[in-house]
Amino acid sequence: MDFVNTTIERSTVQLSKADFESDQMVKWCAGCGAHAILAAVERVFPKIGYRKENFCMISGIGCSSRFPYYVNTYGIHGIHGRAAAISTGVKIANPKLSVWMATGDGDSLAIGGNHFIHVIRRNVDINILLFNNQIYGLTKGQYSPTTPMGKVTKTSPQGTIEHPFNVGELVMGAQGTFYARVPDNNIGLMTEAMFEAAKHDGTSIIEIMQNCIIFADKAHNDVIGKEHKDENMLNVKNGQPMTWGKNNEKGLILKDTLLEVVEIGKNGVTADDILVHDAYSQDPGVHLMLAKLAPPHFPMVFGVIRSAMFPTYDDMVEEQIKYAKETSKIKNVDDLLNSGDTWEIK
Amino acid sequence: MDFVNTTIERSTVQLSKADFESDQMVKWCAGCGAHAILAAVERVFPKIGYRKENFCMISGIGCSSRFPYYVNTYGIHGIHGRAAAISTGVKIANPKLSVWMATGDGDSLAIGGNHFIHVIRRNVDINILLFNNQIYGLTKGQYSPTTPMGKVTKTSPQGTIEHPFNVGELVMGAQGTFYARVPDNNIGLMTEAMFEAAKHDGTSIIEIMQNCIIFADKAHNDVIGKEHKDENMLNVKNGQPMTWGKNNEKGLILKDTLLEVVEIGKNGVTADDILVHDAYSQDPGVHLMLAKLAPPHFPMVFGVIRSAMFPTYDDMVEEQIKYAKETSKIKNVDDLLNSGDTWEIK
Amino acid sequence: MPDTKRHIIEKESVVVKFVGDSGDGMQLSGSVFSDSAAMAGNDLATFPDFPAEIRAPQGTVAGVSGFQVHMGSEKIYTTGDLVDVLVCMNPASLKSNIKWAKKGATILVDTDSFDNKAIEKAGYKLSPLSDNSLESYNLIKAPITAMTKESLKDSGIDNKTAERSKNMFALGILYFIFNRDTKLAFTYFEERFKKNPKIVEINKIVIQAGYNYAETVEALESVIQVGPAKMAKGRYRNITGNIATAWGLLAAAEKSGRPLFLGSYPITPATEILMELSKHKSLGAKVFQAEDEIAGICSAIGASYTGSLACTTTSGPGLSLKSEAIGLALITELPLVIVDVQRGGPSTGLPTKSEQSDLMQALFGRNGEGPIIIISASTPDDCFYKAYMAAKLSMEHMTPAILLTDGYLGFGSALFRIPKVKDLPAIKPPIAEANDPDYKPYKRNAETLVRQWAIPGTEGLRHRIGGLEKENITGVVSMDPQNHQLMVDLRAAKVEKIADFIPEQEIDGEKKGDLLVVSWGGTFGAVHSAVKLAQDQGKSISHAHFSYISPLPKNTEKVLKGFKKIVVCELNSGQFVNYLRMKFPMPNITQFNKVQGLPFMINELTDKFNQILEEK
Amino acid sequence: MPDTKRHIIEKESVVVKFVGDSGDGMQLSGSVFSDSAAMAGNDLATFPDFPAEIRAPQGTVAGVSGFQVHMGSEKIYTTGDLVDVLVCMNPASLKSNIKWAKKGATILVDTDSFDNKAIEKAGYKLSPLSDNSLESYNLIKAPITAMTKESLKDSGIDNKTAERSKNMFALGILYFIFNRDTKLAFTYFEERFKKNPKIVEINKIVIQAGYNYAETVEALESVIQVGPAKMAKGRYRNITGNIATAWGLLAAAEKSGRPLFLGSYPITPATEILMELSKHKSLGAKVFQAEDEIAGICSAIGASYTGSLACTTTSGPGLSLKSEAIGLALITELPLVIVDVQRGGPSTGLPTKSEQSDLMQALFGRNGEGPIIIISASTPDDCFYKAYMAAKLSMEHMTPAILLTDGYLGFGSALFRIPKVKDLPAIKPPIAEANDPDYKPYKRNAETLVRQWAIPGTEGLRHRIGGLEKENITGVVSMDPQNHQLMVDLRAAKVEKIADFIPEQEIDGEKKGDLLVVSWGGTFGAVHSAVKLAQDQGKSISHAHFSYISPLPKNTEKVLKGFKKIVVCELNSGQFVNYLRMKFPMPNITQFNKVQGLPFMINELTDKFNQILEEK
Ligand SMILES: Cc1ncc(C[n+]2csc(CCOP(=O)(O)OP(=O)(O)O)c2C)c(N)n1
Ligand SMILES: Cc1ncc(C[n+]2csc(CCOP(=O)(O)OP(=O)(O)O)c2C)c(N)n1
Ligand code: SF4
Ligand code: SF4
Ligand SMILES: [Mg+2]
Ligand SMILES: [Mg+2]
Repeated sequence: MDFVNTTIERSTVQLSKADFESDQMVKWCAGCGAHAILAAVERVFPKIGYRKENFCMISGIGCSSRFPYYVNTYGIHGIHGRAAAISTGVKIANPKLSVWMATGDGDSLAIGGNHFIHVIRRNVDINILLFNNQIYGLTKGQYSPTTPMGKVTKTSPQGTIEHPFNVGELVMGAQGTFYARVPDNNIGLMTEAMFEAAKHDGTSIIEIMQNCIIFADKAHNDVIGKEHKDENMLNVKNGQPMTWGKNNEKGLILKDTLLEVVEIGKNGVTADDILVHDAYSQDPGVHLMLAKLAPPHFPMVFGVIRSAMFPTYDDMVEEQIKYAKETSKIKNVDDLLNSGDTWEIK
Repeated sequence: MDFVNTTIERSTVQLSKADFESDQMVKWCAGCGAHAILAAVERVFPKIGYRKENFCMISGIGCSSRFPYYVNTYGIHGIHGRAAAISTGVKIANPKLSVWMATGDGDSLAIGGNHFIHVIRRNVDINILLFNNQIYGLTKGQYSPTTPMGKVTKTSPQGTIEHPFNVGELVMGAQGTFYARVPDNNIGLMTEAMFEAAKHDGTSIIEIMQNCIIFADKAHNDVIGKEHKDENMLNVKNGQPMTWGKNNEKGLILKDTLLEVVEIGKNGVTADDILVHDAYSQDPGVHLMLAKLAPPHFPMVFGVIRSAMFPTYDDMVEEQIKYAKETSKIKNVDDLLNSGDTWEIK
Repeated sequence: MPDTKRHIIEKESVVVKFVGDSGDGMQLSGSVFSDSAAMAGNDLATFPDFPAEIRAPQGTVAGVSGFQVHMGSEKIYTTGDLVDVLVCMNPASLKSNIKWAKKGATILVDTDSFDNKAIEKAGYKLSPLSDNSLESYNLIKAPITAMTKESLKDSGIDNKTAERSKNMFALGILYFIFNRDTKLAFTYFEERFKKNPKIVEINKIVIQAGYNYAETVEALESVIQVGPAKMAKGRYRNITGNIATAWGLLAAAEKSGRPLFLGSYPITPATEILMELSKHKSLGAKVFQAEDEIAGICSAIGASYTGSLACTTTSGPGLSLKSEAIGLALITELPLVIVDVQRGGPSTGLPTKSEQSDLMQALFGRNGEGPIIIISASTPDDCFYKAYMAAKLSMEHMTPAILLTDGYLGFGSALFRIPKVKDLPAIKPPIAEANDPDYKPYKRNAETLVRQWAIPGTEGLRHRIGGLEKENITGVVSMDPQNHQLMVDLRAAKVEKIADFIPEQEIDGEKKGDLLVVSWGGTFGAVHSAVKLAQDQGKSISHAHFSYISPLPKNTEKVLKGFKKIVVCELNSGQFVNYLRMKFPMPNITQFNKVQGLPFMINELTDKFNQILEEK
Repeated sequence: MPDTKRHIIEKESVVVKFVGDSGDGMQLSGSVFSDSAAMAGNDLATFPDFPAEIRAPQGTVAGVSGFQVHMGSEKIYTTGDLVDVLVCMNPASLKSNIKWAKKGATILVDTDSFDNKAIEKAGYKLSPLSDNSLESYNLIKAPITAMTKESLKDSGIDNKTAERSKNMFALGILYFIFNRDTKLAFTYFEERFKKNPKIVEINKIVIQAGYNYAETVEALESVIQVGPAKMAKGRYRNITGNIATAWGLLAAAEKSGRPLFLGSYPITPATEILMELSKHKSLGAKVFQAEDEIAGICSAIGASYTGSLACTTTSGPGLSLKSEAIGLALITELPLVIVDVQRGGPSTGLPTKSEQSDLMQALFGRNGEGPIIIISASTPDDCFYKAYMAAKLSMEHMTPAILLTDGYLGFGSALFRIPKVKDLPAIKPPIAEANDPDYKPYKRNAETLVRQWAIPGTEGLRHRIGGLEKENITGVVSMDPQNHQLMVDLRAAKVEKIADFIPEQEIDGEKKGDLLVVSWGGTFGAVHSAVKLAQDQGKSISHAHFSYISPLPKNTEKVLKGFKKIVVCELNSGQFVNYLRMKFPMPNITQFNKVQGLPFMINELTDKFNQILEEK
């Protein structure tokens, strides 16, 4: 991976997985999708190339938010919903840290929704791993803002009556610059997206379709399950045509203003007709359309859906400070105390 | 206006502006755009046709949030940022009320951002008047989440470094069903949008480009000012082609995936080529594109941009209760207390 | 009743604890067992003991889950300090629970689970079953897993499923030990799994197999008999504090004619109240699972404005988040019930443990002068009555009420004598009449200082309220200095006057004496038992357990003045004691505190009482 | 110096108040006037008096804006109870301020503004200038608007602009009244408007015209002379409490070598601190205007973790919202300065008025047992030192500190003797060393119980902290009962030990006597003045003004024990008094309270003192 952020100091030695393993017992349920996410992170961090002391892992509260205890970095297990705000402070205060955030659909989209949309809007350079298991795991099974409508949970005995958020749409509605969606059962897709997020300057959201085996088992199975994935998963890659299916025979095209599914070889459709993914496009229009797609009529889109360049908040903070230091006559507190109207009494 | 909501009781007498005027002194600055919004509301409420006791006006804190004191309805001047949550409680508890909310860009997009996106997601049937003056007025001039980047304010002496929200995009990213944008200097557009909002079942957002004469004077002037409006304002109407200009000579078309400005009569463009506005479309794609448009290359779009049908949260609450009452054996608390395992001690 | 030749030991009360892996079904065994005890006429109290994680790694100490039952032929006040019978399904559960076993306690272990790997995972070097470390206990080693499988070999279910029934085998053994009819257990399954006869059948087979096994092993030289308790006549059920709280609110809604609205966000240990109320839409309860605690309370304020009995339920961190909005409810003088099921703090703290450390926050956790009603519940069943009273007082006196329970009460259960709604005290909120020409938002009842509740939709009462200071009577915004003083004083006086509507403080014991033990909330059972012990020993000691905290009962000072010494016992560092010192600055008030996420043990308390009584 | 034949009255101190419509420029007149007073050597204190609305309707009482200056040739402790000279630019301002004028006060009015419409708008039936209602005052009626226009008729500016200078005409009259050289005012404009000579010129013309007018009218029989005060040598400036707070934090950052981070959300009356710090990026201050108060404090916690001097500033409702996160900061044992500029509560309350009613919230407003540092500031200039000390103690003792100021201190100004940063006490945070093999997150200094600050990026110190209870020393998550007790006790003991690092409580007056007057925070000036009056009258009275509240100074009990009676004076319903009662339950502590959004008046206090001293 090519080194991205010149602010963050590189490691002089080659790091390995072991460098990031913590000595704490991992206490997630056996079969929880979180284990795979941890494995992906432990695989990605040594390869990013930063000094190991420059990683900082922040979380809120939830099963997912126990994450910092399980990776050996600097880190804070915060309070419920506030991980984005804590991360913002960490990154602004020390832009030389590579800041990662582990959070859940409750933590970031219920109680933490406001910090989530604001960190995105400001484009603070942090990488957010959003464990979307469509349930509140730690509190044992209440519906969350991503639970599909109609689902029976501990607090919706007759089925929920809430229209869920689509994380990708919310990210883009909040002026997001980076959004990827990955399944917890594909470590390759996960690590790829994490690398891309690390490279991206600005807030990166990686929505991980994570399985909660206890309270919302198989919630994502219709899409990412072995028996469904060929049919229902479209893995996009920048610069590549958007095709999927067992033999990559299906593709997306744009007809009028809407995306449409076609089959290559049928009705005269050729591979050249298929829409090519442009993750780096500034315009969120098509990215939003991609994020919205879902079975039965469409595949669900995975991979890096959006990765647009935009100045980061933390860089601009540094620039304003630099400019102020260069131009202001006030160089220290004594200067400040004595600035403006003062007089001597003798 | 045709009567919409059959839950809310109609007035048997014809109401007038006077029925909604409160006896409190209006304390906004002379020249503040809020005065015109009040005038529009006092014009709209009597025409909606509901009993005057069925209106309820909720607000948070800010100049805009003083609104409830100035209309004679039931109402709460709440706490900062929480108007949407209070309104949600009012509407769920009593769906027979017509619930309106007056709020500011700080109140609903800074501290209240989370309640704002959640009320929208749930589609609770309330009408939100969002006074967007791009500044915190009541606290005397700090930048807000809608202040354009680079603007010098009391807390951004070197200009802000924050990418602002676009209200329409945020609404749609949050699964919004109704979004209108209106200028504070056109009472006709304001009242029209308010009528449509009243008719819409679900959360209606009316973003009002409001002038704060003291702390952000003329913030919207480049678009809605007399000298600019012909050039820069596109007022959309459902079923009508999207044209504007002094002589309605400009129009929008869709080219590939992007909107484009054309001139009717030039390059063979005829009135028939112009895109017709479909506010009722379920798909938010084009609505989002319209919300994003802005000068210099595009006009800014006003009017009802989106008004899609979707079940409301409050209706579904009533349905579940009705179903439960019909099917449950537990009809009162005595039934409940004696349900399940109980035994007698004699 | 088993026909046994074994020696029967009569006991007044016994504590049984089931412990095993999170997946071992200990909560179910415990529930079936306590249900049978209740059916057999015992009084009882139960407490589940969850790990903080959902399913921490199998076989580790972190993953142990437990369920404790205290049953007796006398009135049961606590869930029991130490355990008489411990059922251990694996080494880790033995490791983490042996410290709770009384010397000589009966310990039943599934020997099949004690393989080397499991022993090591639990943190043992050697098997505790073979190193004589359990010599002082009555150890029953049973190959429970194997025998469970064996008993089901003809049932047609697979081995794995069969293995999962081992908790029922253990339960069967216990039915023998307690000389209890297994039919009581069968009834449990028959009633609950009507639609699934296979489940009923399997459980019956395994329970009976366990019972039969016990009947034939030698280890069991005696069986224990706990006779029925003398209890007031009536219909009974078992109830947890959280369910009782939910039901108390439903009862208050029905009685007052005000629809119930709950705006809440899940948080341990309060979530059950939200989950329970979600089930009762047939009673018209509107339950809004909000995006956070702030939206929970604010939606409730909106609902309260419309005339609902509005509630919000939470635990400590959530109460913190609600602080600002409580201020809005109190300045708008709207009713609102806030339930705080306290847990270990500060911050996230010990989320699954119990504590009484939110009292100061409840009293003072908001900006400005903001007195409101604070009530606490003493036992799981008392949660019903105190939730009811919180709702009644809040609505009748138009001010928010905080009900303090705790994780110990919320999760714990007790027997509940089912009341009739018609016998509950009337609730008469001060609803303003339509078109009342004299209606003013802050006009007050001269005696109670309570303003009226004018419900949106009502003709002729349109008005606005809000968080800015309001002029008394008219309710218009006012920054006038004298009016502010008046309103601050009125709000305080209104709450103080509620003392006229609550019971006087009772004293358990003599009204004068050497030592008054003061407690409040969920420590009732332990303190009561400890004081009773001391009283039985002839000590000059009395007990005042406070349920009403703000305002305090009118006779509080008189109660305190009757004693040479006062000790306030709390599961915090001393909050109620400091509140009493503020109100009654008397030098003879001492304190006894424990902040360990655990309830008081009776002997800790008696030791302390003796120490104070001996001091000169 | 004016060459005047009029009678000169020497005064030790004078209170002047400028009042007019929000648009009338009263804040500017007041600032110029106080600046000149300072230049002339007076000690002084000022206070602006804004309406709650930005610009309430012109001409109404709601729209009146004021600026009060108390200046003297003696030390000035308050901004003054009643006014000697009142400058009224319109009828509404006279209406709302006449109650603050001393009998016999000089009242200057712009007669041009007293037309019928304006008189009616102000709520007068008849013109107060012609109904003899002002007989007991020294009324100066001047056609200020007309003469302002007249004076500018040759300046080339339009009538409307000219009219807006009328405040400067009034100011000119005051310079004459106070026998002050108008050059002092000219300097003010010359320095500030270097780039706009036209503004300087116009203001000079009008001020001089006002001065000249005064010199020629008969109403002015005497002029007032306030001589220079005796003040300690040094360089001085005028400073408001909010600016002083901001600068104190900057000084602490520089001194400690820890970069300053502020995460804050605007709220009256604290916003100025945020605005001020936004200006000082040249000093490296990172200022994050957050989306709400919670993000403000949480970003600060993140910044603190990285090794910054992290701060958050707010007022009461914002402090409520920060409650939960304060718990996180205290359990993670991170430094954090929380500034609460108190205002009138509860809820939104009286947002532009001052009060001391957040003390209990600061002490107890969070779940669980969570003691932290609480410090208060006494005067606008003291805000500098107390902000500095809050930062110092918080960093050195690794626990959050709340600094309590209030709207009265924050907006008010006083003269500030400029210190040198090198003379400020050293700040030495306990930063952990790279690759320290013994580093453990919760290892503590044996004496202070303080853990180390291990800064991300440092080699060899990687660790995680968080809101769950942690095992002492190692910092791993722990639900162990004994450890929890230990940690609760350690966190409390750590804060208690800070008493070794703060000054002992001073007594102003004798150490023993009949009455000790206790106060804290922004009431210092009024209470000090009132006590001094009583002392001068020979009463046995002393004053203890508390700046350090948690922990209290070590000698507090001793201080209190020296007096027969104690009265605690506060602008709330009695919060510090109750805190003292908790700590020292003594029956002789009484209280004196006022909750009106206004400061104490000296005579209210002396009356109370006399009453207490006379009681048997
Ligand atoms: C202030 C506060 N409110 C509520 C809670 C209780 N709580 C802990 S985690 C959680 C939701 C977790 O859901 P999610 O973020 O999706 O995490 P998951 O467990 O599913 O990974 C809740 C409601 C809390 N700890 N703090
Ligand atoms: C909890 C809380 N935080 C902060 C404030 C201070 N405050 C009042 S209004 C406001 C912002 C107002 O901005 P906006 O909503 O845009 O309203 P406007 O005055 O511009 O109409 C702020 C920060 C408050 N009253 N309460
Ligand atoms: S409860 Fe669900 S999300 Fe939590 S650890 Fe278990 S499987 Fe994972
Ligand atoms: S400050 Fe701005 S928004 Fe507020 S009332 Fe004045 S003009 Fe309107
Ligand atoms: Mg989740
Ligand atoms: Mg605004």
